Order: sequence, then C-alpha cells, then structure tokens
Amino acid sequence: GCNSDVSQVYSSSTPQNGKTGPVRVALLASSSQNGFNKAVYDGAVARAKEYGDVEVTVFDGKFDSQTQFNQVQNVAGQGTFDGIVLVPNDNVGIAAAIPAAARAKIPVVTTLFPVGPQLTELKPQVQGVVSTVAADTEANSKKLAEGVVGYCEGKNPCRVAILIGQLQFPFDNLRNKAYRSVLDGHANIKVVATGQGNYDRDTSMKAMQNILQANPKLDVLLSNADQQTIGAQVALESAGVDPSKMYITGGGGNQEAIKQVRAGKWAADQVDFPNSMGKAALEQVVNAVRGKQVTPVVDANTLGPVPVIVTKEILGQHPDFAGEWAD
Amino acid sequence: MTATASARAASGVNVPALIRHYAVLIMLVALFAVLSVSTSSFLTLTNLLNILNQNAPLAIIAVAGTLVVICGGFDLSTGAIFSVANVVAAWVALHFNSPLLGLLAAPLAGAALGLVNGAAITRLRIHSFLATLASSLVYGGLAVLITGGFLISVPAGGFTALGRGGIGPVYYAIVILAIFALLSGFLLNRTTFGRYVLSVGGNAEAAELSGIRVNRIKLYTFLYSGLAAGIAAAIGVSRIGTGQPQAGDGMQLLAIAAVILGGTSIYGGVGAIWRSVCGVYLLALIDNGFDILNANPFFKDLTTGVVILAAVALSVASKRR
Amino acid sequence: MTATASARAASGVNVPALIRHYAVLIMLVALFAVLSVSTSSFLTLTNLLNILNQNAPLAIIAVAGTLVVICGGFDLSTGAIFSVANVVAAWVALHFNSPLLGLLAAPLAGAALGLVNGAAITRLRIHSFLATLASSLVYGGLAVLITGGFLISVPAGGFTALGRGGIGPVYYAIVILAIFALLSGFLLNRTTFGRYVLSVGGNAEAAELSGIRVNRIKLYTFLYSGLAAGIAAAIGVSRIGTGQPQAGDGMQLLAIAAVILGGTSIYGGVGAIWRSVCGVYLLALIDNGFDILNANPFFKDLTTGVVILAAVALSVASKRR
Amino acid sequence: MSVRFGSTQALDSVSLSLVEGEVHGLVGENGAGKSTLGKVIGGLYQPDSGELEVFGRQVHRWDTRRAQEAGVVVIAQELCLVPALTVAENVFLGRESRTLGVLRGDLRGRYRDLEKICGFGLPPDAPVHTLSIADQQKVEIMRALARDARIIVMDEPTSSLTADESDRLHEIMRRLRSRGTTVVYVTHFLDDVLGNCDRVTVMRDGRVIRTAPAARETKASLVEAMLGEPVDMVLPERPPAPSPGTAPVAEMREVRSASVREVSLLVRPGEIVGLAGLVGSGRTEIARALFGCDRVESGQVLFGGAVVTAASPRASIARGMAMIPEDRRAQGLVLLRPVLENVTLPHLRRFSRAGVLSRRAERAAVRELVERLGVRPAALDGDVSVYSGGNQQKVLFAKWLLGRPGFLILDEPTRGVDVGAKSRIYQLIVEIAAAGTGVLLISSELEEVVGLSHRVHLVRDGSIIAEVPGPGTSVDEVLQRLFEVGATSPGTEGRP
Ligand SMILES: Nc1ncnc2c1ncn2[C@@H]1O[C@H](COP(=O)(O)OP(=O)(O)OP(=O)(O)O)[C@@H](O)[C@H]1O
Ligand SMILES: Nc1ncnc2c1ncn2[C@@H]1O[C@H](COP(=O)(O)OP(=O)(O)OP(=O)(O)O)[C@@H](O)[C@H]1O
Ligand SMILES: [Mg+2]
Ligand SMILES: [Mg+2]
Repeated sequence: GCNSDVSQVYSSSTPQNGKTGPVRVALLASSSQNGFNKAVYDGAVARAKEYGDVEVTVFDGKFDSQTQFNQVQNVAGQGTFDGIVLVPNDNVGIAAAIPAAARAKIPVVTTLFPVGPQLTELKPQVQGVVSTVAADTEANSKKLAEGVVGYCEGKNPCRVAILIGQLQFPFDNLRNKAYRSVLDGHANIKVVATGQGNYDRDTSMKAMQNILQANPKLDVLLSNADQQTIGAQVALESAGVDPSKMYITGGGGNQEAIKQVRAGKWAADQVDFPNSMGKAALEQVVNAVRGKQVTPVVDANTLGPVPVIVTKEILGQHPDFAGEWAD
Repeated sequence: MTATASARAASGVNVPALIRHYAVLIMLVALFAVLSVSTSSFLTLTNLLNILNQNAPLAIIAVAGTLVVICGGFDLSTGAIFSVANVVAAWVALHFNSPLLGLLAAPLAGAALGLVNGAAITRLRIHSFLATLASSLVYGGLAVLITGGFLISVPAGGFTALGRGGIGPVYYAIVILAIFALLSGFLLNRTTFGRYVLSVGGNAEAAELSGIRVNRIKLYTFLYSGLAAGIAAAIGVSRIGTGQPQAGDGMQLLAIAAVILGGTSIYGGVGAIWRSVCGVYLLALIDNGFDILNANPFFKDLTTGVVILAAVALSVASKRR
Repeated sequence: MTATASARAASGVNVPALIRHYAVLIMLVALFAVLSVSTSSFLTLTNLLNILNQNAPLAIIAVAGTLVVICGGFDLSTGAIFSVANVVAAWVALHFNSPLLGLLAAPLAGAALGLVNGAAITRLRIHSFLATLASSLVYGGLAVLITGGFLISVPAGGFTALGRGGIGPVYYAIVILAIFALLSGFLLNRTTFGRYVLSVGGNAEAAELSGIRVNRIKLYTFLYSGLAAGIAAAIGVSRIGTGQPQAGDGMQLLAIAAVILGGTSIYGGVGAIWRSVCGVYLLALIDNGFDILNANPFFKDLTTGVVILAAVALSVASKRR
Repeated sequence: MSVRFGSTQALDSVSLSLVEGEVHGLVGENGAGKSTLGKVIGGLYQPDSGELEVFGRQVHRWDTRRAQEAGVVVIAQELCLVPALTVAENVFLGRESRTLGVLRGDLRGRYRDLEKICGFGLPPDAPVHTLSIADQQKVEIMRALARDARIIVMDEPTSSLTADESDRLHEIMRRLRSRGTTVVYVTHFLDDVLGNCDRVTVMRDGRVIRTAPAARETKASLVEAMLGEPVDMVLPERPPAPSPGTAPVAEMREVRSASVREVSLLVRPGEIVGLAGLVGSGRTEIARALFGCDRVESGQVLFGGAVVTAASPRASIARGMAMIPEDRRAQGLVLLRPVLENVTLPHLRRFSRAGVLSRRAERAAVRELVERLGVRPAALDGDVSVYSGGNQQKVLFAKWLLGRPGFLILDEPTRGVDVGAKSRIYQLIVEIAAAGTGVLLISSELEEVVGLSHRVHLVRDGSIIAEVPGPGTSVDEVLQRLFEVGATSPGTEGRP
C-alpha cells in the first residue's frame, strides 16, 4: 500500500508554521545502557506522556562518537522522526552531522553539553540546533573547586587529590583545567595526585588505593563523578580513613551521592538534573516541531529544586530531594 | 576416478561448499530481505547509501585485514592507527592550513605505523597478536599526546569535502571502498604478491623453502593494513571535521570479527576479500535495523552475537561430512 | 663436540632458555627494583598487598585463560562473563536477601556460561576466537538486561566481606588467587586432565587418535575459564558492593595479553600458569607506578605498550641461535 | 662443518664435496645427521663452524634465499607444502611467470610440460591438502624439478612411493645427471643407492665415515659402515600361524565408508595380516574405518567377536586396539611435547590415581621401552619435534606397545626408518604377534608385507580384490596381480 500513501505524505508534510499531528522524537543517548541517560529518557517520556501525542524512541550511542554521528544521519535520512534530543558523546564531531538534520527540517535539542567547537558556549553554535539544555561545565567545576578553597583556608599544606574521569575526554580536560585554575592560585593548596577514575567504581578504588599509598595524609578528594567517589570511598575506608574527616566531593547528584552528602560523609556534590533535563529538552523540541517559541538556552542549573552545589546544610533545607538518577 | 568424485564433478554444484563460501552472503541477503519487508524506511536509496557510507572506513580496514589474517597474522592496532592518523590529519590540516595536505598525511601516517608493526613483528619475531596489542597501546598513547587530550577542530571547509561529498548521490567513501576492495582482490588473486601471501599464511616454511621472503611479505601485509587504517581515518576525520584521539577505539575488533565472519581462517592460508566486506555490512545491517525498527537497543548486542554465531554455524555445518 | 657446547653442557645452565622462560619474571623484578628505589611508598607491605589484591580477579581469569590458550583456544568472553556473574551475584544477594547465596551464584553463573561457550565451540565446531567474540556480545547484552541498565546495589554488610576482608593483613582475594593458581598448576602438570590439555593443544588429531575426547577436554577448559571469571566476579562485586553490567569490559583482552606476555604460545601446546600471573602483575606494576609517582597518565598506555614489547622481545631474542 | 643443537652434535666436522652432474647417495642410521647436512646445503641451517664453497667460491653467509639463487633446492624429508594452494600453484611457487608482479595465465601449460617429464598424473587444480602423503611427495619432487636447480637434495623422496614410482624418480635422476645437475639422494633403500648413485657417503653419529664410488660398495659394506657392525639383513621368521579355527580378534564385514567398498577381512590373535596395494588404493582408509576414525556407512566391525556400535578411536583403544598412523607428524605425535608424554598419552589411566599422575611410574615404564626400541637420544624430556624421522617412528612404536594391545594396526611402520631400526621393527612385529597380538600390516614395501604376513590382502580402489598366503608368495607375483586387474597403464596409476 505504498502508492496510496503518497498523497497523504505530501499533505501532511511539515507546514511552514509547525506540524500539528503526533510528534515522534528520537532520543540519541550517549549510551542507552547508562543510568544518567536512562534518567534523561525517563524525563522525556514522562513529559511526552503529558502531551499525549508525543512518542520518544531511544538510540544507543555506545559511548562512541562515530555511532552517534551515523545515528543523526540515519534519523535525518529516514524521515521517521520529527525531532531529535541529543546527549552528545563529543561536542565537535557530532556538529558535522547536524546540518543533515537541519536540511531534513528536523530540529535538534542538545542536553548535558553544547554542540559545536566551544564547550563553554551554550548558545546554539550550529545551524539546526535550536536549543541547548545544559549547564556551564567550566563554571560549575570552578564552583566545586571553590568549596575546596574554602575548606583549605588556614590549612597549610592542604593536600588535594583529584580524581578525574579520563583526561583524554575534552570535557574532563576542561574540568581539570577549571579545578586547577581555582586551586593553583592558593599557595597552601597542594594538588598531590591526579588519578583517572574512568567513571568506574573499581578503577577509582584502585587508583585511590595507589594514591593513598604515596599520600597517606589527604585533606581533600576532588572528584568529578559520583561513581568515582563511591569507589574511592571504599579505598579510603579500608585504609582506615574516615571520609567525614576529609573534604570529599562528587559530581552528578545521583541518589547514592545525595545520601552520602546528607550523611555527612561527603562534603559537597555538584548536582545534575537529568530527569528535568529530559523533560525540558522534550518541551523545547516539541515546541520547535510545532512551530512554537523555543528557548535557545535552558540553564540546567535552574531546573532542579536545589542549587548546583549541594552540601549537608543545603540538603537539610530540601528534605525531599533524593537525586534524579541512579547508577 | 571414483564414482562419487565423478558424480560431483559432473553435476558441477557442490552445495555444502557453496553454503560454506556464501554463508555470510546468505545471512546478509536474508537480513536485507527481512528489513525490506518489515519497514518501508529501510529500502530507500538514502538509507542504503548511508549504510554503505557510514561503514566504508571499517570495511576498508577489514579488506586489508583480510590480507593480514590470510598471511597468518592479526592486526589489533588498526583502531589505534586510525586514531593517530585522524589526529595527524587534523593537526597537519590546521597547522599548514592545508586540508589536502592533512588528508594526505593520514594514509602516510597509517602506512608508517603499519611499517613499524611489520618491522617489530619480523625483526623481533614477536607474534603479531601480542605485538599489535602492545603497539596499539603505544599508538593510542601517541594519539593522545598529539592532541594533548583535546580535539583538533579543522574549520577549513575543504577538509570535509572527502568525507561528506560524493559523485552524484554516491559518497566518495563508497567509491574509495569499492576501488580499494577491487584492488585488494586483484592483489590477492592475480599477483605474485597475493600468491605469496596465501603461501606464507598456508605454510611459512614451505614458502621459505620456495625462496619467498617470508618476513618481507608479512611486513608488507602490516604496512598495507596500516595504510588502509590511514585511508579510513582520512575519510573519518574529514566526515567529522575534527581529530579525536579516541576515534578508532574498538574498530580493530570489529574489523577482525568481520574478516572471520567472512570465513577467512584465523590460521591463515585461505580467505576472500569480498566476504569480509559482506561481514562488515552484515554487522552494519543489524545496527541499522535496530535503529530503523525502533527496537530496544538492550537487545542489539545480544542479536549481533546470535547473528554471528548463526552465520558461522551455517558455514561450519556445511563442512561436516 | 665443539668447545662451546661442552662448556655449556658442563656448567649445566642454558642461559637463553632461562631468559626465554623467565623473561616476564625478569621484567617484573626489574620494574619492581626501579619502583623500589624511585619512591619510598612503593616497597611497603600495604602497597604490595594492595597491588596483589587489586589485580587478583584479573589474575584468576588469566590463570584459567592459560589452560584455554594451551588447549589451543581463546576466550574473549571472560569480560562479559565477569559482568553477568557480578550482576547475578548482586541480584541474587538482593532478592534472596542472602549475601552468601549471591556470592555463590557468581561462580555458578560463570561456569554455566563457560559451559555454553564450550558447547557452542565443540558442537557447532566454531573457532573459539569467533565463538567467544559472539558470545561476549550475547552475555554483555544479558548483563544489561538483568539490570535493566542500572546498577544493583547490595546494602547487606556481609556482601562485602569477601572483597574487603582478609586473613590478617592478607586479603581473601589474594588467598583465593594463590589457591586457584596452585590448583591450576597442579591440574596442568600433575593430572591426566592437564596432560590431555597439553596434547589437545599440541596436536588435536594425534590426541583424538590416542583415544582422548578432544571435544570434552576443550569444553572443560572453557568451563574452567567461565568458572574463573565467575570467581573473579564474586570478588569484584563484593569489593564494590554493587553489580554493574559493564564491570568486566576489557578484562578479556588484558587477561589474554598477560597469558601471552607470560610466554604461552597462542598456537597451544605449551605454557605455564605462574608466568601468566607474572604477566598480570607486570601490567599491574606499571599502573601502580604511575599512580604512586603521580606521573602524567597520558604516558601510561604508551609505557605499557613499550614494556610488553620489551618483555616479549627479550624472550624471543633468546630463542635465536 | 659442525652443527650443534643444544647438547646434540648433529654434524661433527663433516666434509663433503659434490661433483657437478653426479647422483650422490647419502646413507646412515636414523639421526646420523643426513637431513641436517641436507638442510645446511639448502641454507636452512647455518653451520656453527666450518666453511662452505659453492661452485668454487667461498660463501660467508648462506641462507635459503642465497641457496635458491645459487640453484640449490631441497626436498625436505618432512613434507612441506602450502595446503590450500593447488598442485600446480605449489609446484611453481616462487617461480610464477609474471608481468610487473601480475600473474600470467600460463600455469597449466607449464605444468603440462613438467608433467611430460614426470608422468605422475596428479590433478593440477586439486588443493594439495586433499592429496595423500604419497601424492604430496610427488608434488614436492615436481616442485624441485620446476626450479631447474643445479643441485637438488632429495631427503627420502621415495619413502612413500611405490616401487614403480620410485623407478620413475630414478629415471628422472638419471636425466638430471645427464643435464649436469647434481642430486644428493638421501634414502634408506640401499639397493636404490647402489643402483642409482655414482658415489655414496656414509654417515654415522654426525660424522662422515667415508665417501666412495657406489660401484665399490655392497649392501653389506654399507650397512656395516652405517651401523659400525654387520647386521643380519634377512626378514625374521614368522611366528607360527594360529589355527584357522581360532576366533578372530578383529573383523570387518562388508564395510563401506567414504572410500572403502564392501571390505571383509579378519585377523586372528597372533596372526599378521598384510594389506598390499598401490599408493592411493585405500589401505589407509580401510584401517581408519576399522579403527573407528571414519564413519562406517554400512557393514559391521567386530572386535573380539562383538559388533562395535559407537565406533571411535577412543572406543577402539578401550577395547585393546592400537594404530600407528601413516603420518607421524600430523597424526601420531604431539611434536611440542616431550617423548615421555607422547609415549604415555593413551595410557595415562594406568599411571594415575584419581586423575593424579605418578611420574615415577611413568618414567620407569617409558625408559624401559625407549631402551628396548633403541630410541636415540634416549632422553625422555626432549621435545619429539627435534628427533630424526626414524626415531620419531620408534617413539610412536613405544607409545602403542606400552598398551600391550590385543590388535595392532601398522600403517607404513618402517617409513623413513634405517636398516638397523627396520630389522629391529621387524623383530618387534614378530615378537608382538608371537605374544598373541593380531597385527594388520600396511606397507608400500611389498617385501615387507609379503615377507612378514601370514596372509596378504590385495587392495585396489578401496576394495579387496584377492587374498594370497604370505609364505611361498613372491613379490613379483603380488605386483602382477595388483596390476593385472587394473589393465590401465601403470604410468597413470594413481589419482583421478
Ligand atoms: N632442530 C633441531 N633441534 C635439535 N636437535 C635436532 C634438530 N634437528 C635435528 N636434531 C638432532 O640432530 C640429529 C641428526 O638429525 P637428522 O634429522 O639430521 O638425522 P637423519 O640422519 O636425517 O635421520 P633420519 O634417517 O631418521 O631422518 C638427531 O639426533 C636429531 O635429534
Ligand atoms: N583427505 C582426503 N580428501 C580427499 N581424498 C582423499 C583424502 N584422503 C585420501 N583420499 C583419497 O582416498 C583414496 C585412498 O587413499 P589412502 O591414503 O587410503 O591410500 P593408501 O593405499 O593408504 O595409500 P598411501 O600409501 O598414500 O597411504 C585415494 O584416492 C586418495 O586420494
Ligand atoms: Mg632425516
Ligand atoms: Mg596410506
């Protein structure tokens, strides 16, 4: 029955001022098998349900930029989808695929990171990206590091171990540089070790054990990811170090992290709101498809009920906040 | 001449042998058919060209990898070579402000690294499995060092012509793959070099006794494989417009999987180029199918594994007497 | 008899053969010495126990992997089995609220998946390289399905006893590794099973004609490898207290690298367990050294690659006449 | 020249000169160093000391490539072909005619020209792995001939050829000689040496004993020089034949398999039954069907009077059968493992309790057997791969004799075995039979089959065409009968 549909396809092809029928959205996850992405997806699906006539499909990016590049191309080529929500694996390469989507009149909303050459520029940099739902990674990282500076005041030396995902990743490199730009200005703060945790508990545990070996006395563990801090905590505890006596951070705001901060074991956590981000991104993409007003930059920091850096005190004021994702 | 032998020769068709040789093609056609009837968005020119185009770099690596495997080797460093070559291309294009120079640098860098592999394997007499595992670590480190852990974006417009442009609707990548595969097939079947590759892989001692410079042949196959990874990298980096130190991660295993899926023996001595290309596209169709059919990606790896097993079991079952 | 020959025979020591067998040990000792003098924090009981403990799961997989390789096979699915077994352990511990049951489930699950590998390889007559590559995709998919893509945290305190506790300062993991390695060494060198493994790897046809159930022996080695991955997973999951579907990613290649680094031939028929363990710890020392010395992690992969090449070149150089 | 392997002195101050256009025989016991010497000439091994002169010029570095360029070709004792390539491709490997590296299509033509000289009748387009060993050996020979070599070293080229084919090879040698080519002919068939060589060099323990014109040697003088002592060359007396009423230990009833057609035969305890046939006639296939290696399509195999149902080598061994296969490297030995492990492999249950081995018991049993068979070197821990061909064969014998089988299949048991060892093996076969073991003997040396067997089955095309008694039958008679049924010319006998 292909032929009979042709006229329909033509008649329902996107009108100038937005589509009216049901909307199908492709959610290109950086990896579908990952809690953070799952939360983005859940958020998007929840919002879609509220709409009633919006449908979300998740694609597995396998943490591979080529795969994601291909997926953008495929979605643009097939005409099955009206819009794309993207959790990019890399910000620059994927930009090259977006024009294909633009040509197919498929709006793209990116989450977590901007798309384009500038990791720090949230305004859409590439034609086809209609909105960025993200936070300023550099600024957030600096805020996290400033907490360390506060803690270290009056301590000399104040020994800091940094646990970063993988320095090979541009965003981790950016985070590390942001941390250092804050910490290196203080003579009393000594970054004694920089380990790579690879967002993995076991790797982080090993790295932390080894770091402790060379630096038995640590004052601060500055980690950019909750999974890493959890792994490092195992190493600290089995080395007889009481985490609550140190200044420990995580990043991501997952449920475990919020628990630890509430319990006073971790001093601070930089919180992400993937579920809210998913919701917001879906809203924007649906708006774009329907020809409604689109917000070019949605500051992810403002999406949640809590500020981006949480401490025990702050969480005390938000007894209901449990974290938006689990991993 | 025995009765069965003559019967077989007379009928001219050897079904088990056919299945064995064409197992991967049969699976490919079957999957193609299934996808064609299950969704209308599969069998479109754009989609097919996209599939061909997207996987051309991997297929190029698998084509050269076939020669390596036939020659009795293993190249586990193609992914890392891809990474190095793609950052080298971006770096050169950026620093000399010449997209062309950059894109030419990739195959050169690839060939150079392949040469290093070959030299290490033949001089140090290390088995290629381990040698290329080690060199892939070294090359991977190199790629990171070149970029300092960042991406290298090439703003110059010409840089992306190779990866995104084409002849009419046919991307350059597809054209390059076609030429490279045909050339490699010719090399394997119609030249002394190919004959020597087959003989070195089949029985290195016999080849040596026949006056063939076994080490040199081996070295050439690794050089060729590096060159292919470099060409693939040129296409890849030009498509994305950015040099990334992780760009090639995991490609080597996919390429080898495709080669073996194509029925090339991991013991060397036998194999065919076109079947490796089929292997690549069999894997590609599974990926594409999942995306198109909107299937739960949780099942993708599982399905891929099952399809590989089915293809190989099909080819092996026909081998039994 | 020439002078050199008699001299060598008289002294009773064959230096090249020594180097060949002990290359990995020599490198290990050399690296150990370098680290000992370059930082005071290396040569401490805690650090050494930590290194042993951290890498015990990988070493356990490599120990069993040695048997697989000696038998002429390849197990590329150990990483995926580790993943499945570790989520199964967490799942069982959580749902039956029994840490013990959970930790016992891991080796069982591992052995079961190993059995499936073995059955596929021997029944379908697929080469193990491809079969386990495919099954690792299937198992990886399985691990994700079990967890639904999430982690499974086990709050029960007893669950972490295995991974974090020990006998005095010696972690259980180290004890388990020691027992497993000794047992496997015994199995290989002192039992009929070990002899069969060696002969099947050396010449499967001759073994078959000698009345050995070649397929069954092969199957057992894969079962054993799966079991080892399951034991390793029990330790790993207990250490972290959380089942992760990606926990085993990449372990299989490291394990095989360690086995080959230990001088076990990838063609089968010869090899030794203790050398594979040395291979694991050679790689581990590099990691530890980088962390302790706070060296630039950009150079870690590069260094690892170079050390592997050096170790193998050392062992191979001594093989020449 | 000297060559040393670890503690083995394979060649000890050997001097040898080859004259242009001669056939130079090289004889010696197993492990005397003949193959090693051949490999040195071919550039595969570099001598530790000594000098090499080729065509009057001193050479400093000598390797396979230089040897090739100088026109030296070696036909190795152990077959060395590329299995997946075709006959013609193997023959011309490294000698392809090409234009700028692209192959020319004249392979078949060139092959046909060569075939005119050799007349082996091999199918040029068959991959060599589908050929029997004998045919593969012919490919090796053709490959050497295709090279227009000036020196050809042939290391036991006739070990699996029939008498007729050997004769053809000798004819080729004569032709080569007349063209000025030098042939080094390594063989254990002393008659062939005396009949076809100009000069003969005798080796023992890595040393050259003497080089003399063949005309001045006799079989006895050669043997004495080789072994250092005179050896009785006659075949041993057969053990008494069991009475015809004795129940057979092994029996085939109208067995059909892939290449066996309706074969019926039986062997009684203490009886030696021979299978005689031309190469490729299917003797090996009969043995494999009997032993359970190949699937039996119809008919029955009985062992000890009971019908064998689930046949496999394992089941056969469990029933007390044993088989020494024809291809010792591919099917017999685990080359990377030591002698000890090879010998005890099928019998490990005897040396173990609950799966744990008793190495002391193993060593004792193997040492005794190795000494009895005269395996050299007698060390138990050396890899079998470095043993000389004949000694590998003895290790195989040790492997199966250790099990004291009730029925033993011997497929080409003396292939590549020296005269001394041969007579020891004959002696062994007779002893085994005398002790009550039934023996099925396959050999391309008709003297052997006819001289040792009580009864001989003549095999053609996978079926048994006749049975003759061993005693009183002459070799010529058997040959006659083998050929008369075929009616085709013996020249094209062999593969389709
Ligand atoms: N690669 C090797 N390594 C160690 N020892 C070797 C090697 N090759 C040969 N030998 C030893 O050198 C000696 C001579 O072997 P060679 O093969 O030359 O004997 P041969 O005269 O050809 O015997 P045969 O008639 O049995 O073939 C033997 O003792 C053998 O074990
Ligand atoms: N692997 C194989 N593939 C195809 N044909 C084979 C194979 N092995 C043997 N044959 C064929 O089977 C027939 C019998 O061979 P077989 O080896 O049993 O002969 P034989 O009498 O034992 O001679 P030989 O002295 O060569 O061992 C021959 O025609 C041979 O070509
Ligand atoms: Mg010899
Ligand atoms: Mg035979």
